[in-house]
Amino acid sequence: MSKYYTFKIKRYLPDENPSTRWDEFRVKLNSMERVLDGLIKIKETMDGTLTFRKSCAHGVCGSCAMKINGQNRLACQTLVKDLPEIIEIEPLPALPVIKDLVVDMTMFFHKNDKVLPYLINEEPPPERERIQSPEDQHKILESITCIMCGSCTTSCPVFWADKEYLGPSALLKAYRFLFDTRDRATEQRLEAITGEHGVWRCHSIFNCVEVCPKEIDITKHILKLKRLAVKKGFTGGEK
Amino acid sequence: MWSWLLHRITGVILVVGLLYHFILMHFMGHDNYSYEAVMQRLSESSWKIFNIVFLFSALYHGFYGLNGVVTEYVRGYPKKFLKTFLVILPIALAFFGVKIVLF
Amino acid sequence: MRYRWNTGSLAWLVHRVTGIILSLYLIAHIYVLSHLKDPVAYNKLMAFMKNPLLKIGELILFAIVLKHVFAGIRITLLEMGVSTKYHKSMAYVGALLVFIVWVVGAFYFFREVF
Amino acid sequence: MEINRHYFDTVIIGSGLAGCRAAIECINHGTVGVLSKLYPTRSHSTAAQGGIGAALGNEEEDSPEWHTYDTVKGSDFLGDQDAIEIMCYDAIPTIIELEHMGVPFSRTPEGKIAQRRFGGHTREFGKAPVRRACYSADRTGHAVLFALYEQCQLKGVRFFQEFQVLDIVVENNAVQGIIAVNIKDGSLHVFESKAVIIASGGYGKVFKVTSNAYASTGECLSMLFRQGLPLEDMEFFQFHPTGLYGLGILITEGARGEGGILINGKGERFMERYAPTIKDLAPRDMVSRAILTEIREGRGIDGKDYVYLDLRHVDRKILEERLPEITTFCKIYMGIDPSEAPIPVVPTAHYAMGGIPTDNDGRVLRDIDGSVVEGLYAAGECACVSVHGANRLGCNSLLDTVVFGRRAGKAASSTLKTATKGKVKKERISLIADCLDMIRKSNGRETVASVRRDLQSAMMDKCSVFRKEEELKVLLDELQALKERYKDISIADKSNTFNTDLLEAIELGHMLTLSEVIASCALQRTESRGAHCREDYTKRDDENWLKHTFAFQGDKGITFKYKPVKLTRFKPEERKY
Repeated sequence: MSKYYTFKIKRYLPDENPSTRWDEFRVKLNSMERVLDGLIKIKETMDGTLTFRKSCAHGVCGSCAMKINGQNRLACQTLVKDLPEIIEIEPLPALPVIKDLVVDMTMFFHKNDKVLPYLINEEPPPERERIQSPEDQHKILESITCIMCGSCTTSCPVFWADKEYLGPSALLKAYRFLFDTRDRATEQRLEAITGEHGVWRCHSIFNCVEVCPKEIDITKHILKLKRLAVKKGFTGGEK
Repeated sequence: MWSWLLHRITGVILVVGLLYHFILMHFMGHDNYSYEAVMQRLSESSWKIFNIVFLFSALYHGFYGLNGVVTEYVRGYPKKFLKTFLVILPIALAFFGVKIVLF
Repeated sequence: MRYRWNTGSLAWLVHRVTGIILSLYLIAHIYVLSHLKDPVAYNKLMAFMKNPLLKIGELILFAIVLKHVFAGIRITLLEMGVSTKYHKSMAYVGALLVFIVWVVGAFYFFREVF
Repeated sequence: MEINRHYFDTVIIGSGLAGCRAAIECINHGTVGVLSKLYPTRSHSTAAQGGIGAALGNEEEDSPEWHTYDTVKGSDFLGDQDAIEIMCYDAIPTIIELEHMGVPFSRTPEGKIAQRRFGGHTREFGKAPVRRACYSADRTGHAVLFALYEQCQLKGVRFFQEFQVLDIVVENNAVQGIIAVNIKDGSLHVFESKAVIIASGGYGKVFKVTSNAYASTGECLSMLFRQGLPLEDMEFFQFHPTGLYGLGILITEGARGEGGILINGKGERFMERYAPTIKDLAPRDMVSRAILTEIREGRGIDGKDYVYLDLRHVDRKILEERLPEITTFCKIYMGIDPSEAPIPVVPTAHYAMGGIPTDNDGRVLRDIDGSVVEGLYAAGECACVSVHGANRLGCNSLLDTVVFGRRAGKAASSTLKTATKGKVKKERISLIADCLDMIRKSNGRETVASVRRDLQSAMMDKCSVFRKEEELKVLLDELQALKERYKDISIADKSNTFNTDLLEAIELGHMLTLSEVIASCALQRTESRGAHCREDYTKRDDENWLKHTFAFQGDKGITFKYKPVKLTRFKPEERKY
């Protein structure tokens, strides 16, 4: 059940050549194999200079996000049998490319830092765990599955234009703490996300939802953030 | 937050206002937009209120939108310039508009 | 940059473009109207507006308004808490409604013209 | 050549659970730099699914004493009982602390941390399975890792992401610092410090079928070994019974904890024969052997080399709520829905019980007499305390990382006032630089990929679940040949920017060293204990082998010393479930 696929890969090797080019490779893959397997085969047997990130290879670490046939996806979670015979691969959009399919994620991770991405609760902790009902835990259930692969933020047309926009991933992170009943930094965090390049820049485009490898409905969470900000605005929680 | 919320509120006002505006000006026959009819309406205070609200909503909604576009797509010096421009222009237009409606 | 279009991103693009067009039209609209304080000029404009090309222009404008309105309603409903599960169907239904209202509107519009 | 020098009071290698937990401890006492060859949140801790063990007693009565007993028994009595006791009693405050740091655990109806059953965890010393594994759906590692990483950010730990360690400098019985390469631009960086904590994780990539990440290559262990430091109990490598067939992707033991059962080609629930009391929730070594025995005796599914993990009778709601991740894995990779079809599974290389020997506070030992390397600590999978002995129980690995990460961090911090700053000599740096250059310039005929593939296959064939003397001897010869081939490798990528080709070549060298240690250790232990199953010595031999193996790099190959097992409360007995 194996079949030949043509991988068209956008290459950028700064040590050799400052411009990008497209390379084509023909690889035989079986129906269970993934795009990542194809890339590894190419690197191992055809061109050792091909560079991409990889680690867990089953969609939990978020290393191998890239643009596959025009849409951001995890290479380790995309089976070749679901793709046409010609597979076009590019690095994630809108981030500086370091080499081939490797992008500089600094900017992406930096956005997270802005939303205070940690549980803040300075009350003296109880002797045992803090009590949280299953219903309350369910509120953040979807948001905690984020693996920070960067697919969402780099698929967002607003981010393409406005690099200061917090973006879906950081907003989702803000949600994860704003809706955690144990967190106490609601005001600070709302202030962090309601600036000019914050939550209001989300236009419900849903590109992030289309690409999320963990199938998180990110837009839904951002909409909830907007409603929370409005609610807090009326009750005087926000300046 | 308030600016964003106002954009949504004005949006809703515009939907209602536009419906009325269209029906009146385009679908109800010639009489409604003859000079006399228009002037007649402009002299009634309920119409004045409607028009003022309509005008301000439209300006706010439109320019909030444009401002958003500039925020996202323009960088550096032109951004500052355009942003200022997008504040002055609607004020000027509001002035023109108010002049027609009230005087 | 090439990126696959999705329902959501197309809806957003159309909404944004129509919004910009409408804002520009609004500027022109207010500016023109502000110069029409006497009957002569007003009637002259009204006569000029009878030009069939401009009538078509008005129809296009009408379509743009409708598209922007329905896309705006979709966004507002989502923001008010209508489930995002329906965002695609809402976009399709919105587009359909735009078309229906536009056809009906155009009918009345022409009836009034002729 | 330009060298970038950094100084931190404590340098931590690895940003998984153990590394981050240690960092949180150390940051209160001085500066901390954490190096990771990935982005920190990509560490393989994130792939841990099922749970983290602690006798909280939230769902039913439980005690740390029972936990201790289970762990000792699970380890086939090779675990050091004093360390196990520390871990099981520390577990409770440690988990509570994690909860306070923000780990989003699943909850009981009363709002307490929810707990589920896991293999080998029982009540009242083996009577029946107990709910002991605290979990966050089937993403426990992910949930804990993010919370710890986030706390590190809050407290101002410096992270050096995509920095690969090339050398850990130990001189005069003290750690001096480490040499690392910034993968992004190929520049060399020297980190000098008072203390170094190694938390680099496992090395499952020496096997062909593994649940481990590409990054789990174990070079830090090999770096120490090459400098004459020992590695402990390397013959014990755990194979997880339920890896997705053909891929090795982990299907958590939590699946069986929630009621999943294993069935063979005849449709029998075969674990009833191997462990009548706790059946499918027997420890992993037994279940793995049972599966492979079924397959060998022709009772695989349709006579093929896999069995089924059956979750069809488990409530769909439980699957959705508690096992969503593995449900999607099955859908994505196998195209099956576990609530409608059984999952084809086969054992997959999973966890290294052995590693860098440490005492109960994470201090790295340099001999069997308990002498330590000044300033050097290890925690997590790379370390061997040893709490897992010959076989680790499920959900004890996350516990190990946080308990001993914390202890190592505390121990390292407590010495900062008196410790001297390390000094990495220039010669040592140029040695590393030369080594990189040599690989870059080499124009040998072998490729990294082919040597690695042959290594992984050889290890899988001859040194996995079942082991035999003849096969191990053949394996050792093959490893020698592979080492020769390794000398003749060349790489295609000669650049400085993000040169993964070069780094994989270095990793392969270390994998070869480690494989040799594993195979030699497996050959010399002539008994079957826990995960180490010798077909030619099928019995456990407490008279001769109730002791830890310390492997050293000698002039003429690997030499061994032995350290007695610490027995406190529980006497070795026959291991039956």
